[in-house]
Amino acid sequence: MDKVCPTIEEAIADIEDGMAVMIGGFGGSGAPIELIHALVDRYKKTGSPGSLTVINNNAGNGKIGIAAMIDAGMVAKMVCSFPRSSDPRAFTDRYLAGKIGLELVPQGTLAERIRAGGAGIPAFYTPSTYGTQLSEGKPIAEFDGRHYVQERWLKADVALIKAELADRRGNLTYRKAARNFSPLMATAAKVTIVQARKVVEPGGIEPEHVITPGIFVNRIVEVADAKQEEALLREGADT
Amino acid sequence: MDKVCPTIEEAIADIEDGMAVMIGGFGGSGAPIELIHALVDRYKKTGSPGSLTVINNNAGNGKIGIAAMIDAGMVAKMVCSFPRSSDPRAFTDRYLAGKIGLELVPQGTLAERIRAGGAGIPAFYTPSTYGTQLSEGKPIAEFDGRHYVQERWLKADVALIKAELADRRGNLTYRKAARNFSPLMATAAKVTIVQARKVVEPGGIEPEHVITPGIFVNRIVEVADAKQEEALLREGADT
Amino acid sequence: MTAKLTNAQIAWRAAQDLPDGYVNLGIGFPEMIAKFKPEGRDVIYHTENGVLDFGESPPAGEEDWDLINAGKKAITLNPGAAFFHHADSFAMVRGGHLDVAVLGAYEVAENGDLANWSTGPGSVPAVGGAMDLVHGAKQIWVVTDHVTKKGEPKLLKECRLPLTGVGCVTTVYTSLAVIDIVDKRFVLREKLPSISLDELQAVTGADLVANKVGDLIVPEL
Amino acid sequence: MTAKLTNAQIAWRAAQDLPDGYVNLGIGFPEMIAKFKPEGRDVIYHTENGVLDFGESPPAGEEDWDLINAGKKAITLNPGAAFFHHADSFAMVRGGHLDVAVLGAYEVAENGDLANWSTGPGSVPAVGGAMDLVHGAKQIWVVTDHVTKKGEPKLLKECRLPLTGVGCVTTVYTSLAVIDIVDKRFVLREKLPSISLDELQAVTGADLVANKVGDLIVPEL
Repeated sequence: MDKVCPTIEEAIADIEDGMAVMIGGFGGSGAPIELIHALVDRYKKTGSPGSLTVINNNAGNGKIGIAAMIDAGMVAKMVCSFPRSSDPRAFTDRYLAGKIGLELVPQGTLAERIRAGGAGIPAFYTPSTYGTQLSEGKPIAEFDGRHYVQERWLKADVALIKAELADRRGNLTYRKAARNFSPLMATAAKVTIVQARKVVEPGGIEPEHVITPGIFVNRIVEVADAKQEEALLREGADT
Repeated sequence: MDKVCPTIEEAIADIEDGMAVMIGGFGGSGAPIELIHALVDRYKKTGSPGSLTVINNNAGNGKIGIAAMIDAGMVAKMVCSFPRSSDPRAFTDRYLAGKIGLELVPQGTLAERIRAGGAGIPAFYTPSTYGTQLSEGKPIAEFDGRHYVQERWLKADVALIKAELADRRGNLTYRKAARNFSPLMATAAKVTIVQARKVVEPGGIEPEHVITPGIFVNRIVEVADAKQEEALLREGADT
Repeated sequence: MTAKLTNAQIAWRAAQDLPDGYVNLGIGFPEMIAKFKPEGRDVIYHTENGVLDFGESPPAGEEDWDLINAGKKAITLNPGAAFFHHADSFAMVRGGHLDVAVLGAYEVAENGDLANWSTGPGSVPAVGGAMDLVHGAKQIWVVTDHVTKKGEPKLLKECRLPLTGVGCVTTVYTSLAVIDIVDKRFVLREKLPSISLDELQAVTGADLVANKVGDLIVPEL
Repeated sequence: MTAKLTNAQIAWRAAQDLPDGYVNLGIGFPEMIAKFKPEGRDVIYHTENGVLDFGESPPAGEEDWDLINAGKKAITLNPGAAFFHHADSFAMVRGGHLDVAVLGAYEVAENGDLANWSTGPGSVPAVGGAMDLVHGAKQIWVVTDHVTKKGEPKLLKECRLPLTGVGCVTTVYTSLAVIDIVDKRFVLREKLPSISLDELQAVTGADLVANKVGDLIVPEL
């Protein structure tokens, strides 16, 4: 069960029009820039995959990463908690023009819905959004005298995530706060595709230090010198 | 915020009659034997704490650990998934005589209910137990054409758990499969009391290797040469 | 009644169908399947108490009792093993990430219902992870003697004992046959050559669909 | 209108009330509170994106952009820091494990309702972690100017903007006063000595309960 893929292009080759794609990262921390840009390149060359639903905490910044996907016109809808950033134009312009959809989900609910998707929990109750616009139309229930909102699991066709180490069987570690949503997304997608700074042999990660067990991972590409989105932005990148 | 307690006796001093006590471990792996026996000793000396509800995967084995609590007569009810063991007499005899209560919860539901308790999720839906005796009286709902059972969170007054390393601020690691329920129970109890093989200074555990962040831990006692329940049983222990 | 397979032979037969993938072997009899995994099959074992990719039992005297499986037996780790807590472990189960889970059974009904946790009042009930496992894996296999110790059928039109799960079993490996459950019917895939279809039907509590039936052939074990 | 506190002074005042414990400082203005933590106060900061016990910003040029807070600013780690994923992070929030969360506000109502995420149609809404934070911490503080840029009250009988949370705010630190919310009333704890109670009431959109009112005194900052 060697999950290492020789090229990024091969790893993302079967992502199709209309799919739901979870993308790891919180702002630039943990954003799998190389996977994303391989997908953008494929779209620019072939016109596919388009009409994607992208699930991420944010909605892109500047002209790289998710913003590049939006700019390329391949994103039909964002599911996120915070579509603001230091340079949110790619999303904002399209959103205000009615050209891209938005499902706004509180950050903790977004995380929990993704976890529920991976854990086979179709719905759960949370206090978050009770009494606000964001709970309109959702079932409300009272437990122990307090009101809660029913939320549904969130799953995806594909997850694109960035890891620090990956062993060939898919066990992963993450670097610092770049962990964020990625371990959850890995569990909630039909196919989880990982770019790892370094691929090691099985046993190369201490069993007690594994954050994502290999059962949640389908494909791994080694990207030794991955770019960091925030660092790129600060260098003024506009690729 | 130094959470280290000088003695086990002090760490468990405020556990009261009638409390719900989560106890980490799966069989003997991860069972906090020294914490448990300090509690049994206190009960034998003072008659308190009695009438406890104990939450653990099992219901004791032989005459040590949870079995010793049951034998001492301080447990009113067990919440567990598997009250069988190689020597389950402490529980079985009392159960069949109607002298101890049992709430039987499937293992995955038990884990998820405890996690929900710690995560502020009052209820969730699971496919487990649908169509069985164990879902009788529970709300059923259909999602995407499949039936699910509503389960409630599970919380406790106290959690007693065993860790490998603890730093003074409460960050924990666990040894091998002794991890099991302990990280969940640490989140779901009002007071989490930990026996750790070794207490280290803050920074002594790599931030990426922390399994239980200190926010979930209240008190730590160092027990350098902790006993292993299964090993004790195989030596024929009956204390 | 003719010869029947031993438990080891039933386990051997089930092992031949193991896919490359993630498998949970229930405590007790199903654990025996690991011993007969065909050479080269890339099976990664999951155990409910939080270990993925564990290996064989250690030699007696070398057990580490913090390193056990759901049956509380000592195990070892393969390179690439991982530890995780119980909620993550059952996320793997309930979330559908396992390819196969294998369980024992008191009774299996032709619609796939399984009873394996309670023999009714008067005993201590114990459910463990079974009620989660039956809802998680892509395939749910049962290994069992074909009949009870008294010779009564264990494969029935409807279960009589309290259910573990509804419509969950996909294949039953018994001491006499291999039976798939398809569209709420027992579809006979293989039977011992030494037993006739009528004889097999006589010890089975629901109709067997027998269109293409192979020979159930296992080595001496 | 008399003098009012600067944002730094509001942050300083809030910081004096920090307990020994676990605190989440909302992105933007609330983050400033950390700078004014009193000596010896043992405060451990939580950030939604999965870090506990982080320290000050690194010097310019030494940022590691994988190590950021919820406001996407570079941070450093204190000894005893821990990383965790987003679901665990919000388990800390929603599960009631934080002692204090501090947020900014567009409006606060006397019953504790908070509006801080949307100015209504025509803009891009963004909610982040606020709707979870208001339900998790034992105390929810707000730091804010006492009035809008146009001089209108931000403390109201009822919020007009879309709510972030219902009945959640426990204390409001403003540019003019410290106000606790008790039994759905604004209870004035401190006000600037230079402003009269009538003047303060005039710029507050709901009745102030003023039984024991202290002086709000802060250093030059």
